Amino acid sequence: MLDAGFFAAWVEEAARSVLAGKDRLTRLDTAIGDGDHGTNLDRGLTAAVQALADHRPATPGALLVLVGGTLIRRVGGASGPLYGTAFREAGKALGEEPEVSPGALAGALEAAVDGVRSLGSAAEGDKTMVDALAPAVRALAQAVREGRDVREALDAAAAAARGGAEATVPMQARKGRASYLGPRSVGHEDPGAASAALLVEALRTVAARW
Amino acid sequence: MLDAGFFAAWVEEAARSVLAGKDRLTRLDTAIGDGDHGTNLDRGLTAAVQALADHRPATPGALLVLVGGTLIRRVGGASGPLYGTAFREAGKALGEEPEVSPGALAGALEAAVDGVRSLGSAAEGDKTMVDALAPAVRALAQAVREGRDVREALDAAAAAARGGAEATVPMQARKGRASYLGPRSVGHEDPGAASAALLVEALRTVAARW
Amino acid sequence: MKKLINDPGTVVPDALRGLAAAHPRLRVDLENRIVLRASGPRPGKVGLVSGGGSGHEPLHGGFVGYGMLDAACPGEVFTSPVPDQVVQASTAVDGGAGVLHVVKNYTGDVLNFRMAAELCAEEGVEVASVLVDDDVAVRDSLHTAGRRGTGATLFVEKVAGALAETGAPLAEVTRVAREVVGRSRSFGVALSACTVPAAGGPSFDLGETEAEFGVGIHGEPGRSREAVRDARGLVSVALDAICADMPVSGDVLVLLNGMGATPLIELHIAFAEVVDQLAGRGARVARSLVGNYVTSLDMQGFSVTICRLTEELTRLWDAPVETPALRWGR
Amino acid sequence: MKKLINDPGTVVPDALRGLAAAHPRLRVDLENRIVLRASGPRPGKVGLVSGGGSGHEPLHGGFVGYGMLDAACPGEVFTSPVPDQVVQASTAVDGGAGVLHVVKNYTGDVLNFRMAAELCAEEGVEVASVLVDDDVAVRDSLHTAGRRGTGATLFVEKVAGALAETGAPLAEVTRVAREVVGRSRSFGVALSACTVPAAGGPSFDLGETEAEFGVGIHGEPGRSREAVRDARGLVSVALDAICADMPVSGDVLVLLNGMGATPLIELHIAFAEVVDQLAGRGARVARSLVGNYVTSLDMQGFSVTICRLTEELTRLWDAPVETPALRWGR
Ligand SMILES: Nc1ncnc2c1ncn2[C@@H]1O[C@H](COP(=O)(O)OP(=O)(O)O)[C@@H](O)[C@H]1O
Ligand SMILES: Nc1ncnc2c1ncn2[C@@H]1O[C@H](COP(=O)(O)OP(=O)(O)O)[C@@H](O)[C@H]1O
Ligand SMILES: [Mg+2]
Ligand SMILES: [Mg+2]
Ligand SMILES: [Mg+2]
Ligand SMILES: [Mg+2]
Repeated sequence: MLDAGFFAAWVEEAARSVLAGKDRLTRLDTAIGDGDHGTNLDRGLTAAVQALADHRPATPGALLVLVGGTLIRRVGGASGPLYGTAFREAGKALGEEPEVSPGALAGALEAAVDGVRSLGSAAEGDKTMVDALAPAVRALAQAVREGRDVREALDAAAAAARGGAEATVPMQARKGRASYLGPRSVGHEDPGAASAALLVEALRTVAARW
Repeated sequence: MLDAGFFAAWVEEAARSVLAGKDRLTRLDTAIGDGDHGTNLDRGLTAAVQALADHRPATPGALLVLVGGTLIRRVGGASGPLYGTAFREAGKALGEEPEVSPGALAGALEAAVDGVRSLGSAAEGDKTMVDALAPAVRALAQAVREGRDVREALDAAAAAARGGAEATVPMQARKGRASYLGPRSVGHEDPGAASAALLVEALRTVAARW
Repeated sequence: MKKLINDPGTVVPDALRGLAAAHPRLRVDLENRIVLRASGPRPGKVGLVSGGGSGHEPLHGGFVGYGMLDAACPGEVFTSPVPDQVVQASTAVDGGAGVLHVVKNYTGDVLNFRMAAELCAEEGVEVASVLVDDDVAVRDSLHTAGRRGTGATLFVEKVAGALAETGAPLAEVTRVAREVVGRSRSFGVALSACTVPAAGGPSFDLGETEAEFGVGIHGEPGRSREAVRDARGLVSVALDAICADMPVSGDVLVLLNGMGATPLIELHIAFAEVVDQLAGRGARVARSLVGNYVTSLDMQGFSVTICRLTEELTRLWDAPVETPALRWGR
Repeated sequence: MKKLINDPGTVVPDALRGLAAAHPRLRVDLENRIVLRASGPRPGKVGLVSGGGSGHEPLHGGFVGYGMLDAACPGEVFTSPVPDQVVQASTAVDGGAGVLHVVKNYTGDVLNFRMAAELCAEEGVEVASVLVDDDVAVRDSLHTAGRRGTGATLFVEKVAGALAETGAPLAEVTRVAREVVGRSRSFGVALSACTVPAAGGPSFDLGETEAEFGVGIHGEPGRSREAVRDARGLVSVALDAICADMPVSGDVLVLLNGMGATPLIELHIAFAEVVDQLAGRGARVARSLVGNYVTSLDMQGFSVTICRLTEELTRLWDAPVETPALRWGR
C-alpha cells in the first residue's frame, strides 16, 4: 500500500506545505537564528520534487535515499545535512522492498531520528528538530504496536510532532544557532522543530487521502 | 564713535547670534546643501572671538582684517573664504583710522560685498549670500546719503538683508552647492543669505545699544 | 527593503558574476559556485579551502589568491555551502600535499564540511580541518554548539596561507592554523540589524538609543541589548569581554572590523580607541587591519578581534599576500 | 543618530588618530591635519596634493603613498580644508619640481585651494591645479558652479601619481591629470540619505520605494526622486546619463563605487550589470575597481565612473601603487 508513489506524494505535499509556511519558518529563524530556514527547506524540497520528476526510483527506499541526497546537495546550512541524513537513513532502513508496512515505516522513521541525533548530537530538550521528530516517531511506533491503522498512527505522530514543536517555546537552546542567544532563546518556537512538524503533518495528510 | 570696541562687540554679537541660529542654518543647508553651514560659521566666529580675546587690534580696520583672516584659516567650505574675504576687504577699506564714520562704514561694507562678488562671481539672483549682502549695503549707503544716523541706517540695512534672504526662497540657485539641485533648489531659503542677514542684524543690534 | 540587487533569489550567482568580472586573477566557477585562483593548484603545496554562507564579503572569495586561500565555497546568504562545493574545490586545489579546510564553527558549516571531508577521503584527497571559534560572546561548553567563528577566520586564512605557500606539509599548516585560533578572540557590537534579502525585513529592531552587544555575523541578536555608548564606551565593552576570556598583553594583531554598513571614518575612530585602551591594558598593537572584512550584509556595527602574536605568527602575517581584499608585499 | 563616534565635534581628529595608528607608512600631522607619506618628499618628483571635506574615506588620506598622493588635507566633515592645510602640505611635499593640486569642483574646494595656491606662489612653491568635474548629474554651464567632482578623482590621483613617480615634469603630470578628467564621467544613485554627525539627522528622507538619482557625495538631494528599481534598472539609469554626455566605446576603466553603507555583495551585483550593459553598448571593461572608495558617510547607494582609456592611461593605471586603500604591483 505504501509504495514509491505514496512517498513521492509525501515529498510533494511536504514541498507544498513548506512553501506555504516558508515565511513563518523564516520569521521563526529570524527571531533566534539567521532568517534562512524557510528559504533553505523550500529550495531543498523544490529540488527534491524536481529530482523525482526527472527520475522516480521504483522503491520507497531508493526514493527516500534520492530525496535525502538531494537535500544534502542543495540545502546547505544545518538543516540540509540533518534532514538529508534523516531521509537517507529512512530510505536505507527500508531496503529494497516495493511496499512498506506500518511497522517498517515506524522503523524507518526511527532510523531517521537516530541519524539526526548522531550527526547533530542533539538530545531532546536541546530545542531542535529532534524535539518534534523524536516524540512523533515514538507516537507512531506506539500506535503501530497497538495495532492501529496507518492513518490513525500518523494522526498520532503528527499531533506529537506539533506538540513537540510547541514544547520548544519555553526551552533554552543548547544546539544550533539559537544556542548563541543563551537565555534569550527562550520564548520562541524552534524553526527546525516547526518544519519537522510540517513534514510529519504532510505524511499524515497524504496517508489520509491515499 | 564706531571704534575697535564697537567692531569687537559686533563680532561677539554675531557669534552669539550664529550660535543661537546654528541649527536653523544647518537645517537650511541640509535642504539644499550639505548640512554644515551652521557648524562652519559657528566654528569660525568662535575662533574669531577667541582671536580678539587673545589680541585686540587697536583700529577697526586691523580688527576686521584679523577676523577675516581667522575665518579663512578656520572655516573652510565656500563660506570661509567668502566671509573671510568680506571682512578682510572691509578692514582694508577702513585703513588705519581709529574711528569710523557712517559713510566709511558704508564704503567698507561695499568693499566687502565687492570682494565676495569678485571671489565667488555670484550676481544678485544667484541665490547666495550676495542676495542678502548687496541690498543691505545699498540700503545702508542710501540712508547714509540721506543723512540718517547710523542706527537708523543700520535698521534699514538689517531689514534689507532679511528681505534679501527671504527673497532667495523662490530663486533657483546658480552658484554654490544648491545649484546642483537645479529646479529643486526653489522653495528654500539660502543658508548663506540667512547667515548674512544674521551678521547684518548683529551689527544693527550692537549699534542700537552702543 | 531597498537593496542593490536584481532578485532575492539570485543574489549569490549575480554577485559571483561581478566578482569574476572584477578580478581576472580569480577563476569563478559559476555553475558549481567555487572561487579559485586562476593560476590553478601548485604541485606540492597544501591547498587551503574555506567557505561559508554569503553575506560576509569580502570573506571568503576576496581572500583567494597568493598567500591565502586556494578556493572559497560561497553558500546562499547566511547558509553554509553544500558538501559538493567543498569536495569539488578540494579536488581542484589539491596539489598532492593535501587540503586544509578552514571552517567557522557553526553547526551548518561543521556538518557540511565534515560530509565533504568524508567524500574527499573517498576520492583520495587528504583533508585536515581547523575549526575557528573565536567569539567570546558565546559561552563555550561541551553541551552546546560552542563559540562562533568570526574575525579570526581572516587571521587563520592569512597565516596558514602564508605557511602553505612555503611548501610546509599539511600537519604544519594545520598546526599553525590551530595556533592562531587558540590565540585569537573576538567580540561584536551592532548599532543596527541587517536585512537578509530573502527574508525582506531587518533581523531585529533596535531603538534609536540601543545597541546589541555580543552579536555574530548572521544578524542574530546578541548577548544583550543595552544603551548605546560612544566609540570609547563600545570599544571598552568589547575589550572587557575579550580580556576576561583571554589575558591580553605583549604584541597583538588587531582586526577592527566593520559589519558592512559602518563607514571607514567611524572604524578609524574606534580603532584609535582600541589602540589607546589596549595600551592601558599592557598590550601593544603591533599589526592591524581596519575595514569591512568579515561583514554581516548591511549591518551597522563593528567587531574587534585580537590575536596574541608570536614571532612566527608575525612573520607569517607580514608575508606577501595578493588577493582581491588583502594585498601586500608583492 | 547612532554612530561609532565619540563626539560630533571631534570626528575628524579622532579618525585621523586611528588612520595614523593603522598605517605606519603614513605620517599624520594631527595638529595641522595633513596626511603625508612617512618617507617624505623625493627630490625632483612632482608632489601630488589633494584634499576635501572628510566623510568620503578612504578618499583622500587612504590614497597617500607610492604611486599616488604625496599628501592629503582633510577638512571637517563635508567641508573643504582651509588654505593653511594646503599650503603646509604643499611645502612639505615639494621636492623642487612643483606641486599639483587635485581639486574636486566645489565652490569651497576651489576657493580654498585657489587661496592656497596664491600663498604657495608667495612662498616660492610652484603649483598647478587640476579641477575634477565628472558628475553628469549636474548640468554644466558657464553661469553655474559647474559639475561636481566625484569618482574620477580617484582615477586622476592614481594616473597622475603614477606619472609623477616616473619623474615627469609638472606640466606633463598636469596634462595627464586633465586628460583623465576630460575622459571621465560619473553618475550616482542613493537608496538612503547620510547623516552628518554635527547635523544629527538624515540629509533627506526617502520612502521605502524611492531612490534619489544623480546624487553627489555630500548627502545633497539628487537630480530627481524616483521609484527604486532593481540593480539592472538602476545601473541602466546611470549608464544612460553617462553615455548621453560622453559617447562610450572601446576599452574603459570603471569604478563601481559604494557610497559607504552598501555591502560589497551588492556592489558586485551592480558591477556585473555594468559589465554586461556596457558590452551591449559597445564598450569593454578593461580595468575596474569595485568597492567603497569615494563615499558619503553612511549613505546607501552607488556611483559609476567611466574613463575612456588610452594606451598611456592604461599603463599608468596598471603602474605600481602602495597606499592604504589601493595597492598593487609592489
Ligand atoms: N545540532 C543539531 N541537531 C539537530 N538539529 C539542529 C542542530 N542544529 C540546528 N538544528 C536545527 O536546524 C534548524 C536551523 O536550520 P537552518 O536555519 O536551515 O540552518 P542554519 O542554522 O545553518 O541557518 C534549527 O532550528 C534546529 O532545529
Ligand atoms: N559663488 C558663491 N558666491 C557667493 N556665495 C556663495 C557662493 N557659493 C556658495 N555661497 C554661499 O555659501 C553658502 C554655503 O556655505 P557653507 O555651507 O558653509 O559651504 P559649503 O557649500 O562649502 O558647504 C551658500 O548658502 C551660499 O550663500
Ligand atoms: Mg537559519
Ligand atoms: Mg554647506
Ligand atoms: Mg543559515
Ligand atoms: Mg560643506
